Order: sequence, then structure tokens, then C-alpha cells
Amino acid sequence: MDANGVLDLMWIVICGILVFFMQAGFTLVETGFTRSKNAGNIIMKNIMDLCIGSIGFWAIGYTIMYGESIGAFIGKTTLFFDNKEDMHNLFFQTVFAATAATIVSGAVAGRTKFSTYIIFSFVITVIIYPISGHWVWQGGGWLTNLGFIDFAGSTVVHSVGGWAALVGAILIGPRIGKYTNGKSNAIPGHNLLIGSLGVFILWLGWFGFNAGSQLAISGDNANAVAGIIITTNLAAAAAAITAMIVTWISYGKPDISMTLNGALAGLVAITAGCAAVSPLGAFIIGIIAGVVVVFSIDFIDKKLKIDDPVGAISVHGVTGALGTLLVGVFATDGGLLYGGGFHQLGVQAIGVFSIAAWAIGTSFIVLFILKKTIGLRVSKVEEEDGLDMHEHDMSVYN
Amino acid sequence: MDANGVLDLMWIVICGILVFFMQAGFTLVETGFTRSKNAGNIIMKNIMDLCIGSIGFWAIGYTIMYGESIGAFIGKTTLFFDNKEDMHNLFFQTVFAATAATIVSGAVAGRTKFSTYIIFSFVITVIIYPISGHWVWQGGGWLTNLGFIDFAGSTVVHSVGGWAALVGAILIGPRIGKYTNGKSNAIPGHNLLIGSLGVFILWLGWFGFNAGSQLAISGDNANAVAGIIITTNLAAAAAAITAMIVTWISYGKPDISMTLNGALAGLVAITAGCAAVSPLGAFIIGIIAGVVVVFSIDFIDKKLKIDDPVGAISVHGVTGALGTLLVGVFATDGGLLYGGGFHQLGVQAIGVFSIAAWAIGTSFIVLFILKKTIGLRVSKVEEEDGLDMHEHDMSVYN
Amino acid sequence: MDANGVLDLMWIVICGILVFFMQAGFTLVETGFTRSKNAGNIIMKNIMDLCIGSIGFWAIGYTIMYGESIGAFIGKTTLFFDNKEDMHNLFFQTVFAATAATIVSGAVAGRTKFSTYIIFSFVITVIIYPISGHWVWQGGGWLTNLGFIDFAGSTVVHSVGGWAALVGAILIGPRIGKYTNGKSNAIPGHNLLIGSLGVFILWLGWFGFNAGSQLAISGDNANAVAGIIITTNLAAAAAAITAMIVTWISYGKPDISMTLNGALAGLVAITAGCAAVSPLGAFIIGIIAGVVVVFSIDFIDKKLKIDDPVGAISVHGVTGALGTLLVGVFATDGGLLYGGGFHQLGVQAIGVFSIAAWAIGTSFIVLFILKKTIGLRVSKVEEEDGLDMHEHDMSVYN
Amino acid sequence: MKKIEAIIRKSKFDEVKEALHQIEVNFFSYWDVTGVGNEKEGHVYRGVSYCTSDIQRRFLSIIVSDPFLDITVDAIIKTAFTGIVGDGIIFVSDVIESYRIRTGEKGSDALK
Amino acid sequence: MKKIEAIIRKSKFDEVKEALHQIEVNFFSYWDVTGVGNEKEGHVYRGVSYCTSDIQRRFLSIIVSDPFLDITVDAIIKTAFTGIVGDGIIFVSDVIESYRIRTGEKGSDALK
Amino acid sequence: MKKIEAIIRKSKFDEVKEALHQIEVNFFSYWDVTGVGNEKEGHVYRGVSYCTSDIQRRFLSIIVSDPFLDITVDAIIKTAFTGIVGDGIIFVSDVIESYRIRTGEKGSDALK
Ligand SMILES: Nc1ncnc2c1ncn2[C@@H]1O[C@H](COP(=O)(O)OP(=O)(O)O)[C@@H](O)[C@H]1O
Ligand SMILES: Nc1ncnc2c1ncn2[C@@H]1O[C@H](COP(=O)(O)OP(=O)(O)O)[C@@H](O)[C@H]1O
Ligand SMILES: Nc1ncnc2c1ncn2[C@@H]1O[C@H](COP(=O)(O)OP(=O)(O)O)[C@@H](O)[C@H]1O
Repeated sequence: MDANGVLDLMWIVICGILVFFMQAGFTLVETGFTRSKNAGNIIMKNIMDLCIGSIGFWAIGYTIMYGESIGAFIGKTTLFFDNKEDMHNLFFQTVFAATAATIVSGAVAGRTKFSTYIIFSFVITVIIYPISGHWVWQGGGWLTNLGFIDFAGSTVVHSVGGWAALVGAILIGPRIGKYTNGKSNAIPGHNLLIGSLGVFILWLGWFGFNAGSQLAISGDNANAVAGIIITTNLAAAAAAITAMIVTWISYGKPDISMTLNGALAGLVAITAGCAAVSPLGAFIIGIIAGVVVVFSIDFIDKKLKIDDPVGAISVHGVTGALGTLLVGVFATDGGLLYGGGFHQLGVQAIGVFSIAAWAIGTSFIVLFILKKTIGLRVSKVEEEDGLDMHEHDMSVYN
Repeated sequence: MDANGVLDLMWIVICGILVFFMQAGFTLVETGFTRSKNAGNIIMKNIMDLCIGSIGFWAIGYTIMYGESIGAFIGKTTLFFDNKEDMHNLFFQTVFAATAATIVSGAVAGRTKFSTYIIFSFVITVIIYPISGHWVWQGGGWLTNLGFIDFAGSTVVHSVGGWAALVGAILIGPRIGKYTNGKSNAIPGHNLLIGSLGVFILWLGWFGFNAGSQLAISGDNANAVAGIIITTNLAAAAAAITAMIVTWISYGKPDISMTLNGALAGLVAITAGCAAVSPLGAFIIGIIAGVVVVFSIDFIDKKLKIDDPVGAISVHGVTGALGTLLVGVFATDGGLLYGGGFHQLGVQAIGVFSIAAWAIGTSFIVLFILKKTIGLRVSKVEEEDGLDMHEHDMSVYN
Repeated sequence: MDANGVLDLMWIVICGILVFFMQAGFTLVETGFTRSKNAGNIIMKNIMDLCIGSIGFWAIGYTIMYGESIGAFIGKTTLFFDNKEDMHNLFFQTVFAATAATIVSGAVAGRTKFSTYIIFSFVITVIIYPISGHWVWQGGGWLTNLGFIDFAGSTVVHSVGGWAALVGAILIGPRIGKYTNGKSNAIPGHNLLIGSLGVFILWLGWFGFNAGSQLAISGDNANAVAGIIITTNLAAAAAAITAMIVTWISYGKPDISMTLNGALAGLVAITAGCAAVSPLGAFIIGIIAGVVVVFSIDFIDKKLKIDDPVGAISVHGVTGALGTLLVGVFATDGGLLYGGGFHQLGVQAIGVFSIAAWAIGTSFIVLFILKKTIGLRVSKVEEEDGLDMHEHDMSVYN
Repeated sequence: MKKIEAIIRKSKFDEVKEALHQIEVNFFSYWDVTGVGNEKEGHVYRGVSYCTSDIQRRFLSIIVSDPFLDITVDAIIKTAFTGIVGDGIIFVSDVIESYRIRTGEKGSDALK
Repeated sequence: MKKIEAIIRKSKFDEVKEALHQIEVNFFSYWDVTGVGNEKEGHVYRGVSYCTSDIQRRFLSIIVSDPFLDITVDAIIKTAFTGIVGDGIIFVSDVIESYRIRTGEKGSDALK
Repeated sequence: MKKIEAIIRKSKFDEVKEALHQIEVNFFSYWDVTGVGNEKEGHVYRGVSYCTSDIQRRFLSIIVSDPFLDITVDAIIKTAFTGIVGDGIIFVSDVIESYRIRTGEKGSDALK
């Protein structure tokens, strides 16, 4: 392989390693933002997402996603991928896949049966996610053909996870005590320091997530990669500050949990357009995401009364969709503000909604079947005592 | 771009990502070494340092520092930096800038108004730091012209942060209960395990900090980069062991908090000379830093009675200055011990003192104005109850 | 240096940085899986391992290992290694060396004298480990000559650490209260969330550990590196799932601490063969490791009654040996299952046993002398109150 | 004045608290303790499965004036009850004097 | 012998401790509890702003011989006082017997 | 019925617990407190070495029926003893009534 080829491969591997580390970030965010009595269960769910994703994507998922296209809808599958020239891509896609499942974990924390979760994690990782991923990233998928832009996966990864999280949170229902007398109660996380370390780790991993999605760094890709790093960072920073200011105004105090969520929202929102927008565009996308995520969390919690302990639906689902749409507005090539008219925006909307429909529909079917068979939810006593005690016979802190 | 160009860009991006992660390290060190009732406030300050730095440096700071030199003193500024060829440098410099502000955060922890801190963080990041940075790193600054060596920023980054921290700690005054009846009381940090994870993360990030400052890795730079990694690591290791031994002798027990500070002191001290000294030189610099930091912390605390909860003034200010001076002694090319006479040492002294004067002077002006206007310090009740409860209406641990 | 040379050097440096970070992972795993009263002591031991390794390997260890071979047994030593062309290798080997010592730390946690530990850490890092390492990795060692394969150190690093840990745990004896009336009691770790973060960090670092051991990435090495990443990840995932299933069946509940240990066991087991086996082979090795580690921990604890608080002997010693042997079975070139007959397996066995004998023998001598002189163990009161209070006059949590 | 000390399941705390508010017992203090009793809890840790009777419980300390004693005890007994081993226990003892720091009130007045 | 239980603001603890030392009350134990009472604290968490009366307090348990009772209560009342809702409360009850484990002393002797 | 409150060294807890089981005292609650007393502990933190009398202890609260009082106190005194400053202290007070929530039993019956 020549030096340029090596550079590209090396970049993908390094970015994959960074994305891998996001699993640790998710684990910390989800445990930190929930109660200590369920921390062990969340650890297990996140580790299993990673393990199932690693094996499932190698065994079958990768070719469902990237195999030769059958009708622009699904890849031709081969089992146990073993192409020695393509291991770096397998790795990079594996760690992406693990992310989608992990998003769900946070939204259903504190009340979901572990065995049920494991099954759902498997389905989303090796069926739901790779099929819609095929539509956008395989090169011959029907959304690619339409011209849909989702560079690193605001929709393909984050919204898919976010919408599955939505379906899960609705079907499973709120935690005991979350809504009483029609009022939403706060159930504060048990360790926000751990949660914020998780956010730092996610932010770190996101550089790999977005800049690695260039899938190359040689030649002209180099400056593109550096540009992606900057847009990614600016959007996150802008969103965090914005979320902080919004809460400062709304509640009189700068709220830490929302600021952290703001940073994540900015990262999710810029993921689709990180290679297509200017730094200024990224900055504005971040601001929009920072505003939207605060109101979205508020709306889902207080109006819709859907219990999402870590805000995954808003952070990944809503801002993921938002960020994808905003590509149609801010793309320097073809965006509404850059004289491209409404065409790209329309295409973005088609992509966002068709993938949302796919994710919601399939998740619903799977979770509904699980609900009617083995059940989604632990018993009242198990929930009150904490999942750690009943699902794992242990406690995290001793 | 040819392969060598790509290599250099990639190296800078990777190192920038490592330096980015240092923000997490600072957050953990500062929270771990202070009391739990202020942990949320420290998290917010560190995240805001990063966000403000990211936006501020892009918006204006970067060109103040690296713009065409006006009188060897300041760069010609353009707003919203948008040079597609230079995004990797913007990123690398952004994460450096965020570091300088963060240093202050630790020294003023537990008693400073959040709004005041935000303003000061902005000023140091986009004005104080880039101007003195211009003197040394832009290529045409007056200290560069003199031959001042500060390879990765012992003085430019760490001392600037450290001296600003000194001014802050003096003007804000000690925490309630820190000095009673003329005696210094220990206020132990609430979680040294988190603090030591922070130190590991900082040490990790420092490889990016120092070796990335080579700003290239192609050709001859490669061996230089590897050499920097070794000098950095040796100095840290030597300083940690030395600090441990010094405390073992002084107090009869090897002290953990000092050993951790020792490692950081070694890293700060070698930052200026990491590319100019031999491994043996680095080893000795580490030993010196390890001794000095223990006595400096002791002196500042017990003699000067300046309350610096995490030791930032000593670790960053004092050993930063020390390390910069020692370049004049240990530089294999031009150092005192290598037959270079006192010239380089003199130049180093000029640089150290002029930048110290700059940082202290400007910080004093800004903080003094803030003191007389919105105030630096929270009320007694707020401080006693903890900043989290009053500044953010929350608690980190629930 | 040409681009390919730079690529190789850069890869080694990056992987070295990842391996460096494993020290943080070990620290978190060891503290999280033990009681809070000894956390500070473990932090100190891990930092000192790193510091002693960094200085010791530079001062002497590196040339003991890689110096010109004297009788295929030991390298010709020069003090204070200073070859400017080889600093990246020194760094990579240094962080490896620090790992071996750190493994011991976990097995002897909670009862070992700090000063004794420091001495032993020094001996294992600069004498025991580099000598056996010389046999396998220097190029002219006697095991290399036999054709022994231990690509990244299942035996050279992990088993050496694991067997030293075995000797240490036996000679030092169990913690007070671990075995009463012939029954093994559980002494749960104080923070499994921190422990699992440690596992994620170790997994992360392992990509550097294994893929860095290719010692190059240019040309054909690139695909080899990517392949190693995949085998490493698959083995870890398979082992974690397997360990979970085994505990689910044995105890009725999926056990978190064992699942985490399972992941580590998979990583250790694949370390020897990561470059020699196929993804499928790695998957199966992972499964075997996941089963073995559960029963090994059980056996060592309940039958042998050796107190190993974090399971280091099983995870590093037993699965390290196992993984090395399995190379003889699964190596696509020469393995038993690939028609290579029993030759390679025989060679692997020779390597595994001779290095085990070396590690056990030397550790025993050193620890026995230490036992008879300064003593291995703290007093009963010190142990009951916790090492932090008596060895370091502090507590980690305040 | 009487001191009521109740040691209950952590998972029942919210209900008990609600019940106390219903009967206008708005002052009390609580903390977490480990209780040893009839109940056993199975645990697994690193291959050692064990049974412990050291179980996390919540300890409530409520000082009430004498007329409140019975209804308070009743309220706790009713809401903390599950019927499964481990429901906990209530102790009553005498209090000689009470002082409300803010107002300087003494005796039963300090409890309002 | 009397047992004095004081539930005070955490932020006032250092002052109270100092005051106890002043009057030579050098033996006591303390721990953190959550108190429910008149005081309310506003919190915001993830977009839900809420008011809680569950507030962190410090619980002091001091056993004194009878002559020390009044000055101890006085000292606490004086130093724990701020006048703002939430200052806390003090309870006094009887202790029948005390034993100092180290010396085997009983009664008031065990308290010196 | 009597309430026995023992404040002992954390490191002695396992032995005390064992001793209580020996004499069939199988019900009690415990938690960690900070004790202030004769014992001093040296600490070093970031260059400040200091001595504190605030030491971690374990607090046991055991309610027993009257016949059990003496043997329980004896058992604790014997096993918690080291002879070095800091062994701790035991207090005994009266309990008026006990209720076992699960069974509704009252008085001494609730303690079995
Ligand atoms: N005599 C006692 N003294 C102190 N605490 C007690 C006593 N008896 C019971 N408790 C507390 O009550 C808890 C519940 O008691 P347990 O015997 O497990 O259940 P149950 O009361 O349903 O039989 C114990 O864990 C312990 O904390
Ligand atoms: N009757 C009581 N029983 C137990 N604890 C009490 C009682 N009354 C007050 N407390 C404790 O005192 C604390 C302070 O009381 P609060 O009513 O908030 O303030 P104030 O006494 O100033 O009106 C409460 O949080 C609670 O911990
Ligand atoms: N009068 C008291 N009231 C409450 N707690 C006490 C009292 N006296 C002693 N204690 C508790 O007992 C512990 C041990 O007492 P200390 O004086 O240190 O040792 P010793 O009893 O051996 O002299 C103290 O830390 C404190 O927690």
C-alpha cells in the first residue's frame, strides 16, 4: 500500500478507536444522570451494546449495510466478514453501530428488563440500523440517489437511536414516581461529575466520529478533515453556551445538566453537516441546537409526559433530525442561504422523515412483540429496590 | 497535499484532540482536590472555558496571536477566521488557549462568582493570552526576535495561567476557614481518585501538548517528536518520584496529593525545553521541579497565606517560570551546562519576567475593575452552603 | 525520513500513548474492585509503577531487553539510553514495561507494605521482565530462535505479571477476613462504575498495545494493523458475553464484575495471536477465555484459597498462558486446526512454561528476601484501618 | 414529647413520607443505615455468591408531641407494610425537652 | 446523664464545634442527615425546576453529664442561630448508663 | 426494653458483629459517623500536616429486651476493646414501645 493509502487507513483506525471510547462516555453520562441503584444495570447494557455490536456487525450487520445493493434497499449479506483489505472499515462501522443501540439504553434506564434489552439491542444493531444506513451510506441506496446528505450520521445514527428511544420510552412507560398528580417530578442523577466526564469523553470521541467519516485524510481530504474538526467543535461550544444562557434566563440560574446536554445536542446537530457548512454555519447550527434541545426536553417531559431520564430523545432524535434539515439551509454548496433554493432542504426532509418512519415502525413492532411475550418492564418491587439488586444481585457502591 | 503535508496536518489534529482532552483532566483535578459542595461550579467553569475559548479564539483570538505582526507586539486581527488551509492550526491553538483560562479556575475555586469568572475567562483567552503568545510564537514577536525559547508554553501558556491565578487568588482572598488564628488549615479534596484520574488524563494530553508543538512530524521532525515524548515522560516521572520522596522525608509519609502535583509540575517544567534538552536534562529538570513544587506550595500556603486550593500557582506559575529558565541551563544547544554561557539564560529570564509582568498587570487591572463593579466573590452564606446550591440551584451528588 | 518511516514512527508513538493510558485504566480497575480504605495506596502504587518504569527502562531496562544479545539470554546493557533515532521504540517499550508491574499491584492490594512494593516494582520492571522479554522479542533470543509466537505479549507481559502476582499473593497471604472457617468470603469492590470505566480505558489502550506491536504501519503492515484491531475487539467482545452467560447460568444472574473480567481476559488471550489468527479464530479464543477466566477465578479463590482481590492471576496469568498456547491451535499459518500439526503448539508450550518458571522463580526469590528483611505485609491494625490512613496519612474520600 | 424511630425499606420511603404529610407530621429527619435482621439478600461478586443480612434501610427520626404519637405510628405501620420479611421496626422513647433554634421556642411549641 | 441531639445547618457546624470546645464539651459524634421541615430549597434539574423540603443537615449526638446540659444547649442555640428558616432543632433525652470501652468506666466518669 | 448505642472503631465492627450473633442478638442497625474525642489522627494534605480529632467510627443502635441488656453490653465491651485511645463508648437508654411492622407485634415480642 502506498503512503496515501496507509494514511487513510490509519486515520480510519484512529478515528474508530476514538469512536470506540464513546461507549465509555455513554456509560458515564447514563449512569451519572440516573440513580445509583441502577448504575450496574446501565454499565451492563452499555458493555453488551458494544459486545453485541462488535460480534453482530462482523457476523452479519456490516454486509447488510455495505453489501452490494439489492434494490437500493438492503445489502447482499455474507456471514462472518473476512476481507483482509477492509478490516479498518469493518472496525469503523462496528463502533458506529454500537452507538445507535447505546442511545436507547439511556432513555429506557431504570425500569427495563435486562434480557429484553439485550434482544432489542441485537435487533437494532444488526437489522434496523444497517438497513437504513444502507439507504444513505452504501453509495447505491435510494436516499443517496436522491442526493440526501448526512455526512456522519445525525440521522443515520443518532436519530435512529433517538426514535427507537422514543418508542421504547413510550411503550415501557415512565419510572414510578416520575409523574404524580399530572405533575412531572425531577429525579436527579446521582453523580453529575461522572456525567460530565462522560460528556467530555463523548466530545472527544466525536472528533473521530465526524472527521473519521471523511473515510480518508490523504490529499485534499486533509483540509476537509481539519475543517470538520473545527465545525464540530464550534457547534458543540455554541450549543453549550446557548443552552446555559437559555436556562439562565428561564430558571434564573445556569443549569449544569442542561449545559451538558446542550454540548451533546450541538455535536449531534453538526454531525450531518460538519463537512458541508462553514465555521459560521456550524456556529449558528450550534446555537439553534442549544435552544431547541432545552425546549424539546422540556416539552417531551412536561407536555408529552414521556420519561426519558437522560434526554436521549431530544439530544439524539430531535436535534439529529434538526441538524440534518439544517444542512439544507447552511450547506455552502446548495443550501438555502447560499442560493441553493429549497431543493436540498426538501431532500433532507424526505430523508429525515423516511428514516424516522423506518426507525419508529420497526422499533415499535419489535418492542411490541417483546412486550407481549417476555415483557419489557421489571416488576414494581424490582424497580423500587433498583435493577442492580434484582437483575444482577449486586450493588455498584459498597 | 502530498503525504508529508498530510502527515503534518494529521499530527497536529491528533495532538489537538489530545490537548482537548486535557480539559477533562483539569475538571477532574480541580473537582477532586476541592470539596463536593462546589463540584458543579467547577464543572461549569471548565466547560465554559472550553466553549468560550473555542468561539473566542475562532472569532478573534487566533488572529490577535498569529495575525501579521504589528510592531512585534500584537497580530493584525480579522474576525471569524475562515482560512480553509489553516483549520488544523486554529484547532490546535484553540485548545491551547482554553488551557490557560482553566488554570485560573482551580486557584479561585470555591468562592468566586460564576458570572465574574466567565468574563475573566473570556478576557484571558482572547486578549491576555494571545498577545503575549504573539511575542513568542508568531515568528515575528519581540521575544522571538531576542531568541527566547519556550517550545510548548511553560511560560506562554502555563505561567500566564499561573500568574493570573496568583492575582485572582490574592484579590479574591482565601476561602472561609482556610486561615484561622494565623494558621493554615488543610481543606482536603473530596475525591482524590477522581483527582488522580485527572492527572493521568493531563499527562496523556501533555504528549499532544508538547509533541504537537513541533507542528510537524514529516522528515526530520519525526525523531524530534519521539524525543519530545521521551523528555516529557521522563520529567514527569522524575518529578513525581522526587515530590514523593521529599514529602516522605518531610512528613514521614509519601503524600499522594503532592506526588500528583509533582507529576504535573514536571510536565509544566519540561514544556519549555522538551525539544531542546536531552533525556538526562529532562530527568534533572523533573527532579528540580519536583523539589521546587513542594516547597513552593508550602511557601505560598503557609508563608504568603494565599489560598490556592489545587496548587495551580505553584504547579503552573512557579514551575512554568522555572522550566523556562532551566532551558538556558540544559539546552544542548546554547545552554549554560553545554558551554553556551549565560546568554540564553539571560534571554530566558527576560522572557519569563516580561510575560509575568504582562500577565500579572493585565489580570490585576481586569480583576480589579470586576471587583469594583460586579464583585469577585460570593456572599458568606453562599460560600458556606457551597456554590452549587446558590449559583446553580443543584447538587452534583444525589 | 521518508513518509513511510514517519508513518511507522508516528504509529508507534500513538500506540504508545494509548498504552500509556492503560495505567489509568489499571488504577481505576484496581481501586474500583477493592475497598475505599486502600484506594489512595493503589493510586500511589500505580503512579509509581509508571514512574519507576519510565526512569528504569530508560536508565537500564531497555538495553537489557533489546541490547545486543549475550548468549540469546540477555541484552548487552548501556546506561541512560540516548539514541536519537530510537526514542519512539524506547517510549513504546517503556509503557509496556510499566504494565507488567502494575498487574501485580492488584493481586496484592490491601495488605502490602508500600516500600516493599516499590522495590519489587523496580525489580520486575528493570530485571525480570526485560530478560524474559529479550528471549522473545529482541530478535536473537532463544525462544525467538525456537519459533515461539507471542505477538504482543500474552506471555511476555501479562503472564509475567500474572505469575509474579501469584507468587506475591501466596507469600503475602490473604486479606484479613477473606477466608474464615475454610470459607471464602466476598469482599466487594467499593465502586464498580469506576472499575468499569477502567475496563473501557484498558480496552481502548489495548488497541495500541496489540496493533502497535506490529511496530510499523507502512505498506503491507497497514492491513495487518487493521486486522489486529478487529481480532482484538472480537476476542474481547466474545469473552465478555461468554463470561456473562456463564455467570448467568451458574448464579442465575448476569454478573457485572465477571463480565468486566471477561472482557479483560479476552484481551489478554488474544494478545499473543492477534496477528496470527483469523477473526473467527479470535472469536473462538475469546469464547474460550471467557469460560476459562470464570472458572479460574473461582478455582483460585475457592479451591486454592489464594486471595487475589481483582482477579489478576486469572485474567493475566492464566488467560495469558492460555492465549499463547491457543496460537498453536488457531494460527492460520502453522496452527493445529490449519494443518500445521502439533509443532507450533509444542513450541508455544515451551515458551509458556519456561517464562512461567522464570517469572515465578525470580519473583519468589525477590519476595522471599523482602519478606525476611523489611517484610511484605503491614500490621493487622494498619490493614484493618486501611493502608491509606497508616501508609499515607490521608483518606481518598472526604 | 416522644421520639419515634422507624427503620423501613428504602423503597417504601416515598409512600411513608407522603403519609406523614397527610397527617400533618411535617418535621422529621432521616438517613440511610444498614440493618441486620431476619431478611437475607443474595449477592454475587466475582464468582463468590453469598447471602448477607446487612441490608440498606432508611432510618426516620421523628419527634412529636404526645397527641401525635399514635397516629404517626399507625401511619408508618400502614404504609411501610408489605408483609414480606424485612419491613422493619418502630421504636418509641421519651424526650425531655425540645428547642427550636430559630425561635428559641421550647417544649411542644418547638414541634409546630 | 443526658443525650443532646442537635440538627443544624451544615454550614454552621464549624462554629458550633468551636463553641463546644470552648465550654469543654470535647466528646460527641455527628453525621449527615436529610431534614424535612419548614425550609424549602429551589432546585433545577434538566428543565424541571422544583422545590424540596429535603435538606442536608448535620446531626450531632452529645451525651453529657447533667451539669453540662444547659450550657451545652445554650452554646448550640447561640452559634447555630441565623434567624432564617432552617436553623434546626435540639432534643434532650435521658441516658441511663454509659460505658467507656477502653477504661471500663461507667456513668458520668465515662464522659470525661 | 433498652436501646444500646455503641460507637466503636470501624475496624472492630466485624468482631463485634460476630460476638452479637454468638449471644443471639440478631437485630440491630448501624451506620458510619464521625466521632470527636480523645483520639487524634495525623494527616497530611498538600503540604499541610494536621491533626484531627474527627475520626470515622461506626454507630450501632441495638434495641433489646431488658434481660439481654447486660450480656449485650458485655459482648461489645469485650470485642471492641483494644486498650488504645479511641475504643469508643456505649450508651443505654429507655425504650417505651416497639412495633414490628410486618407482624404488628408490640413490646418485647417485636424484638424476637
Ligand atoms: N432490635 C433492633 N434494633 C435495631 N434495629 C432493628 C432491630 N430489629 C430490627 N431492626 C431493623 O429493622 C430491619 C428489618 O428487620 P427484619 O428482621 O429484616 O425484618 P422483619 O422485621 O420484617 O422481620 C433490620 O434490618 C434492622 O435495621
Ligand atoms: N420534630 C422533628 N423531628 C425530627 N427532626 C426535626 C423536627 N423538627 C425539625 N427537625 C429538623 O430540623 C431541621 C430544620 O427545621 P426547619 O423547620 O426547616 O427550620 P426552622 O426550625 O428554622 O423552622 C429539619 O430539616 C429537620 O431535619
Ligand atoms: N459523650 C459522648 N457523646 C457522643 N459520642 C461520644 C461521647 N464520648 C465519646 N464518643 C464517641 O466515642 C469515640 C471514641 O472516643 P475517644 O475519646 O476518642 O476514645 P476513648 O473512649 O478510648 O478515650 C468518639 O470519637 C466519639 O464518636
